[in-house]
Amino acid sequence: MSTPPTLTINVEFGGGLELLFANQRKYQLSIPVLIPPDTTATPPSGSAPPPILSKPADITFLIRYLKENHLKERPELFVEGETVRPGILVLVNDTDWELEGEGDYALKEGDEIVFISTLHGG
Amino acid sequence: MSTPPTLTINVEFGGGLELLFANQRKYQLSIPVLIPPDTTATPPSGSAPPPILSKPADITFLIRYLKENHLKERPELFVEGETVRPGILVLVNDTDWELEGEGDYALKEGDEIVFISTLHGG
Amino acid sequence: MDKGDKLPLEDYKRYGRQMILEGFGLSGQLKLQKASVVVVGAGGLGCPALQYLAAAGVGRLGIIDHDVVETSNLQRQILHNEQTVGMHKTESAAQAVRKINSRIKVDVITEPLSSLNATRVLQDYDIILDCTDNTPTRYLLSDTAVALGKPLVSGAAQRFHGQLCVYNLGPDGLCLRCLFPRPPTQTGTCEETGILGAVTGVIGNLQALEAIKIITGLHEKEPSMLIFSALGSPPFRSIKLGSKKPTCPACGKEGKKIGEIHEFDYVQFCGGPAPDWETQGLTDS
Amino acid sequence: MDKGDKLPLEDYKRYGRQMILEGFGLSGQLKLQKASVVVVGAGGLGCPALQYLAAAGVGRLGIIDHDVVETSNLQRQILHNEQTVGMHKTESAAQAVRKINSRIKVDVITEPLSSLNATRVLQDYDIILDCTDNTPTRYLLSDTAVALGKPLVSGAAQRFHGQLCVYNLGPDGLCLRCLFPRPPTQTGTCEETGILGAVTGVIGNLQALEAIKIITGLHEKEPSMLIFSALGSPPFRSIKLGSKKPTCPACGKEGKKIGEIHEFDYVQFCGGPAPDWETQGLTDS
Ligand SMILES: [Zn+2]
Ligand SMILES: [Zn+2]
Repeated sequence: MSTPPTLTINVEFGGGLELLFANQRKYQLSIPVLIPPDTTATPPSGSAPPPILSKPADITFLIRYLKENHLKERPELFVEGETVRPGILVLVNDTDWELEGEGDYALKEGDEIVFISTLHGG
Repeated sequence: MSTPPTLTINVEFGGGLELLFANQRKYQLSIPVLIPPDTTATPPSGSAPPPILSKPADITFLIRYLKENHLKERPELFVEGETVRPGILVLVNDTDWELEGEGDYALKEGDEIVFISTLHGG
Repeated sequence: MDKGDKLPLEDYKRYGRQMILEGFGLSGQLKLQKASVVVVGAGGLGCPALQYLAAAGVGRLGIIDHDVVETSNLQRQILHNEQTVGMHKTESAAQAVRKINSRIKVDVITEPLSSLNATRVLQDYDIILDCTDNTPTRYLLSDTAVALGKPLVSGAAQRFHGQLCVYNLGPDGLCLRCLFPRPPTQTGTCEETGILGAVTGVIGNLQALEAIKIITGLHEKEPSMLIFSALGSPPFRSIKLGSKKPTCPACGKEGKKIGEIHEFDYVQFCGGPAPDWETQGLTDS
Repeated sequence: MDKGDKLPLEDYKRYGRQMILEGFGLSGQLKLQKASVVVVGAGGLGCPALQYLAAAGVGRLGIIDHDVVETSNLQRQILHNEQTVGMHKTESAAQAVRKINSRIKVDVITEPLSSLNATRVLQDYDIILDCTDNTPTRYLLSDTAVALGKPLVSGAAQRFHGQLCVYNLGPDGLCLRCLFPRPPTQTGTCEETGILGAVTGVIGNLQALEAIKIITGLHEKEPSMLIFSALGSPPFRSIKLGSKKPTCPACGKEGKKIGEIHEFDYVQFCGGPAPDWETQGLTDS
């Protein structure tokens, strides 16, 4: 049985968010190119029946994927519903995700996605 | 008569060197892919007999090209012989050119070459 | 306070090294002399910012803070010292600033900033520097800067990290609420986090620099945020930001705004001032 | 001066905000307390560097400079002030540093640094900060740092630009001559260039930060140079540098070195000390 195609992206955490992710700042992830429209974040495994893959993996998927696979503590400091909690900046290749379609941005091979917690101290 | 193939590179000056180049910090240049082994920096023109093109354009060529086409004043502050004068850092895509073969580095499409004058003030 | 378009001979000597910069000149120095900047927070960010604003010759500086100097501040708040422990930070900082430059006007504002006094206190200044240490005041400053139409140079620092962003600069400049329409839900704790002094120094210093660029007309006004991580490699990252959002509850277009500004956005739940539930209507004036 | 592995209770209060940082702790503070840093040049870079080194609790600071404070320094050299104009910069800076932190040892070295005294003067310190304003002294400091096996945190600032690089850090760390085997040919003029105060502030501040990272073991030791341009977008750029070069005339391998170190590399042709042609043999000791 063939493995679904994947793409490699780089994820980085900053501003303290790395503390929620085992204090590891950089992750290189292999994620599926296509995901089911109502996908769970569990990566498709070889033994399960293949899901219907119809939608490109987007940042909303990535957020869920990170939460379910790499987030180690206090999920409420990272996610709120289907998106990041207020005060977290999401960057697509050094550009605010607002300019790229936010959660609907379809991930591309080699993308660098950065999650940065805005700071309040002074 | 066909135009020789060119490549587009980005050149940037910093640390004060831009003052020698009409105070313009960034240049986008079209330079020939291949140059004659003993090329002059004059870009091959359509009317002259085509030179024998045998060597990829490298940074040594670029330095001469910049000197002859864009340098506006005090050339001794930019070049010394066939290379840059001591105290100028040359970067190939944000890496010291030392690690890339210095003057012999063959330019590639989209390369970013930065010339930065090291500062002495404090 | 307008001294016209002349500079005393003494000032040529004092500010000459910056006046000979291209794009600066006499006109740049006169702009600084006529400018007023208010620094909100005389702590880790405010101290270095005040220092370089004063040294550069900004004509009038406001210092807002209601805390007193504590020993634990001294590892980073470099205008305060062992002798000024116990003094109001505003007084301690003003003393240091006057020593750096006796010829500028320094206003000392030792009262907690709230939605009741923000407009009154901030309206006299050309530029606002956010050197505060809490989210509610950051929202209050952003909303007030929008209402007053003034640029807000915002700095933040925590642990090994720092951030810098200029809000509400020019007609297209975004505000804090364009990025984050509502404040992060407070997690209930306000415990102090670690902070390296030199990190606040770098950011506070850059805040002074941004203010000087805005005053002298050297600012390119591209919306961006600078992210600093002292242990990162590379340590600095610049982020492209968009323009002002029509849907922003603070600076957006009337009729297109989404979300609301709540008075409780400005309240710290751990020791801040008691909320005043009478809304101030800072959103549009 | 070794106080063992204990910290007075007072110091927990004073330095607590940095001691709670991950990777810092009590051991980090003790390392700072036992460390010594020499700052060469008490000008635009040296002032902010000294300020944050003192505030962080570095146990011993050396200040080297032979100039006196002038009015034209005040737009950026923020440890000096109107009252200290005419005083030696070392004394003026030491006075300010002691005010920030009375519990650290401050050495005042008011003599011109030359190849005759460099080894003697610098050998007592763990880390050297190059906060000077001229190329000959930069080469002297680099060669001496190599000979003494000490890290050199080098800063430079001019006009709107700044640069930061750590030389000779660890066994593979490159030196200034690895990058530029010989000094730029001097163009004969030493006219003063313009400089924005906040630019020297940012770089000097970052020099203190690098020194603190090295002392506390937080430095990742990747060779790189940070380039700052106050008007640039982005303002910071990090450059990957190579390791130490075997052919380097200063730090290279015996038998592989190319080029020579000349005594006149250390001489300023516009007002520096008279050359002493007796070579010091700083290259290898
Ligand atoms: Zn807005
Ligand atoms: Zn070397």
